[in-house]
Amino acid sequence: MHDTRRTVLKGIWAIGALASAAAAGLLSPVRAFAAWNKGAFEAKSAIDAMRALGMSSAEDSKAIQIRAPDIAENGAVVPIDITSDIPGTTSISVFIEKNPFPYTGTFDVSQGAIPYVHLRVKIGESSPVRVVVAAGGKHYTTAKEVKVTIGGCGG
Amino acid sequence: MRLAFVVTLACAALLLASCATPPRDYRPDALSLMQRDFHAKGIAGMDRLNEDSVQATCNKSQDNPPQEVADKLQKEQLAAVKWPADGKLLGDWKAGERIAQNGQGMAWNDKGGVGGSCYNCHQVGPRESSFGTVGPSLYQFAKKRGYSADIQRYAYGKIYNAKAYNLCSQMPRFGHVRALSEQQIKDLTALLMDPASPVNQ
Amino acid sequence: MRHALVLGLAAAISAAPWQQAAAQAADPTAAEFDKFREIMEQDNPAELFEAKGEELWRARRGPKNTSLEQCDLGLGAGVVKGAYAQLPRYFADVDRVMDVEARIVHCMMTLQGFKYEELAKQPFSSPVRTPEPVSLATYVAAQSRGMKIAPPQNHPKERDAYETGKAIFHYRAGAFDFSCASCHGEDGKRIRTQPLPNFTKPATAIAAVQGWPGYRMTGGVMHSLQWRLNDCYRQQRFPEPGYASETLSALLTYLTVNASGHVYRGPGIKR
Amino acid sequence: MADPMKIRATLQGDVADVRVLMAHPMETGQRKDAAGKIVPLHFIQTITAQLNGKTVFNADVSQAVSRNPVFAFKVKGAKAGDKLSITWQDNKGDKRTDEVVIGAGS
Repeated sequence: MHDTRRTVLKGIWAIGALASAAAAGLLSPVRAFAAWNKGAFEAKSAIDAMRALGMSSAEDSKAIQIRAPDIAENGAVVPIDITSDIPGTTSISVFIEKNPFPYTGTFDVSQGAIPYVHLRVKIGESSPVRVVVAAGGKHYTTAKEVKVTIGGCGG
Repeated sequence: MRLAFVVTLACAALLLASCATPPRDYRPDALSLMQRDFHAKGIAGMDRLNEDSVQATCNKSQDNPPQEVADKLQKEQLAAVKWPADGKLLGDWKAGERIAQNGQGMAWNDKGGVGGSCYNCHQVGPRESSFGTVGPSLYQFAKKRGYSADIQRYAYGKIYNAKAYNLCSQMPRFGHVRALSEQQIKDLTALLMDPASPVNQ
Repeated sequence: MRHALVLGLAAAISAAPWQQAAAQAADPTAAEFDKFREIMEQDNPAELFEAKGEELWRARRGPKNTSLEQCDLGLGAGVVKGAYAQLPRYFADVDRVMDVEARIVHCMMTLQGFKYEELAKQPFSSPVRTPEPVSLATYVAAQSRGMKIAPPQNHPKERDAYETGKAIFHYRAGAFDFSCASCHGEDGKRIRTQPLPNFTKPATAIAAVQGWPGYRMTGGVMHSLQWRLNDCYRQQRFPEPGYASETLSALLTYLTVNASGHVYRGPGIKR
Repeated sequence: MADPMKIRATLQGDVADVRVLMAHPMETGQRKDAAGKIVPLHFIQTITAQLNGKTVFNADVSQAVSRNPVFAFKVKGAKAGDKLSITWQDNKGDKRTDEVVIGAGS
C-alpha cells in the first residue's frame, strides 16, 4: 500500500521537485483565505496547482485517511470522506489528478473545525484522488485511486 | 317463488366472488387506452402500437403459442428473410464489434436504425465486461458450433429475424424491421463467425 | 458515461440498493456501489426538491392565485401525510384512478387554473429546470417516508386499473417487439451491468417504487415516475405515452400494487 | 434567486456534525445544452461557516464539485442553541446565507 502511494507520488513529483522545494520556503504553509486562488484552480496538472499553492514539497503520510469508492457508481457524483490524524492540521486540499483542472478545493479547519471533510465530486475518468494536508508549517500527502466505470443502459 | 329468489341470490353471491365467470380479458381495455393516450413522436409513429401477426400471436398466448401456429408463422418469417444477393454472409468483424456495442437506433429520438444493442443482452467479445444477461452468451459462438456454411446462415438469419427460429424470442428482428442494413448484419455475422474475431479466441 | 448515453435496449428501472445486493451478491462491483449507497442516501439532493415542493404546495400561484393546500390526494382535502403510500387510487371527482403526479396536475388545473397543455409541454427535469409537479411529487412522496405501500384495491375501477396495467405491461409491440415484461418479467437478468428487477413478483416489484421520485446522479436532476415510464417507452421503441395519462396511472397501479406491503423509504438517489 | 440550503447540525458532545445540501448547477463550462451551445462556467467558489457569528470553517472549491453540492464538516466547541450559518458565493457573484439552530444530540 505504502509502496503504491510512493510510486504515484514520484510520478507526479518527477517534474517539479526542485521548483517546489524553493516555493515551499517562500509561501506561508497555512493557507490564507484572502482570495480564491485562480492560478491554482486553472492549473492543468496537479503538480502545477500544488506549486501555485506552495504545497508541492508535501511528504507522503499514512495519517491521512481517504474514504472513497474503489469503483464509482457514477463519475458525476463521487463521495469522498477525508480525515487527517496529523496533529495541528490546518487545512485539507483535494486534487483529482486526471481531471482537466485537477485542483478541486481547500478546506480550512484551522479556526475551530475538526480535520475532517465530506464532499462529492465529478471525476471524468479513472484517477488518483490526492489529498494534501497542511499541519505545523509543513505539508503531507496521500492518494487513493478511484475507477470510473461504463454505465448500465441509458435509462 | 321463494326458493327461486334464494337461488338467484346465491348466484349473485357467486358472481360477486367471481368464481362463476371466466376471468375478464383486459387486453381490449389496455389497447384502447394506449391508442387514446399515446402519440407519434419523431420516427416512432402510432402504427408501432399495432401488433403484427407474430406479436399478436405471442401476446395472446403469453409467449407460448400452439406448436402448429408457431411453426407456420416461423416459416413465413424465414421465407421473408432477404439473403445477400452476392451470397456472402461475412463482413468485417471489427465493424461488427462497433455495431454490437452501439445501443442506439429506432427510438423516437433517433433518425433510424443505428446499432445492434448486442452487448445490452449478450456477452459477445471477451474484452467487454459490461454485458447483459437477457440473452445467452455468444462468446466462442463459432468455436463451439463450427464455422460451417449452415452455421453462418443460421447466424445471419437469426440476426435478421430471430422470430424465424423461435417465434416468441425476446430478440428484435433487426433485418425484418430495417433496424440494421444488409452490410451491418454481415459485419455482425463476421463478429460471431470469423475465425479471427475475438469472439472465437 | 458518454458510453452510457448511447446504450439503450429497453426499460430498466434501477433496482433499490438491497435488491441490487441480492441480485448480484457475487459481483464485487455491485458490492462496492452498495457500500457507498448509504452515504449517498444520507445526504440526498432530493431533499432540496422536497423543500421546493413544500414551498410550492403552500404558495398562492396560477391564474386563480390559490395554494394547493385544499388538494385532495385521496385522504381528504389538504391531507398530505401518508397520501402517497396509498396512491394510485380512484378519485370520484374525475371518475378514474390517478397516480401522484396525475393528481397533482389535476389539482394545479382545478385549484390554480393552470392548463394541462402548459404543464405537459416540458414535463421532465433538465439540468436547468425542474418542473413544478416534479418538486411537488417529491414533497408529497416524502410525507409517506417510513410507511407501508398500500394502494387500495377496493373500488372496481382500482381493480380494473390493476388488470389493465398488467395487460399494458405485457403488451409486446413496436419496432423491437418489446413489452415492459421483456426486461422486467424474469428474475436475475441484467442489461449491461444494470440489474433488471422482476416487477411481476411481489418480492422484487418494490424496485419499481422504491427510490422514486429519485435524484439522478447522471445530469444531477430530480425525476418522477412519469419520467421513468416515459423513458422506458422511448427505449421500448414505442410512440410516446401522454404525460399524466390514464395509461401510465394504470401501469403504475399494477407496479405499486405488486409492491404492496413494503416500507417506502422516501425519495431516493439513482445512478 | 438561489434556493435555500438544507443544513443539519447535530451535537456529539461539544462537536457539531454539520451536513449541508446546496442548490446550485455547478456548470463546468464544458456541457452543451439541448441546442448544442456550451453552457458557461457557473459554480460555487467559496463557502464559509460561522458559529454565533465567528468563522469556524472556510472552503475554496472548483467546478469539479458535483451539481447540487453536498458537504459535511465538524465544528468544535458548539452547544445546543448555538447559531450556525453557512454562506456560499459563486463565480457570478451570487450569494446565499442560511442559518440553523444547533439541536441537541440526535
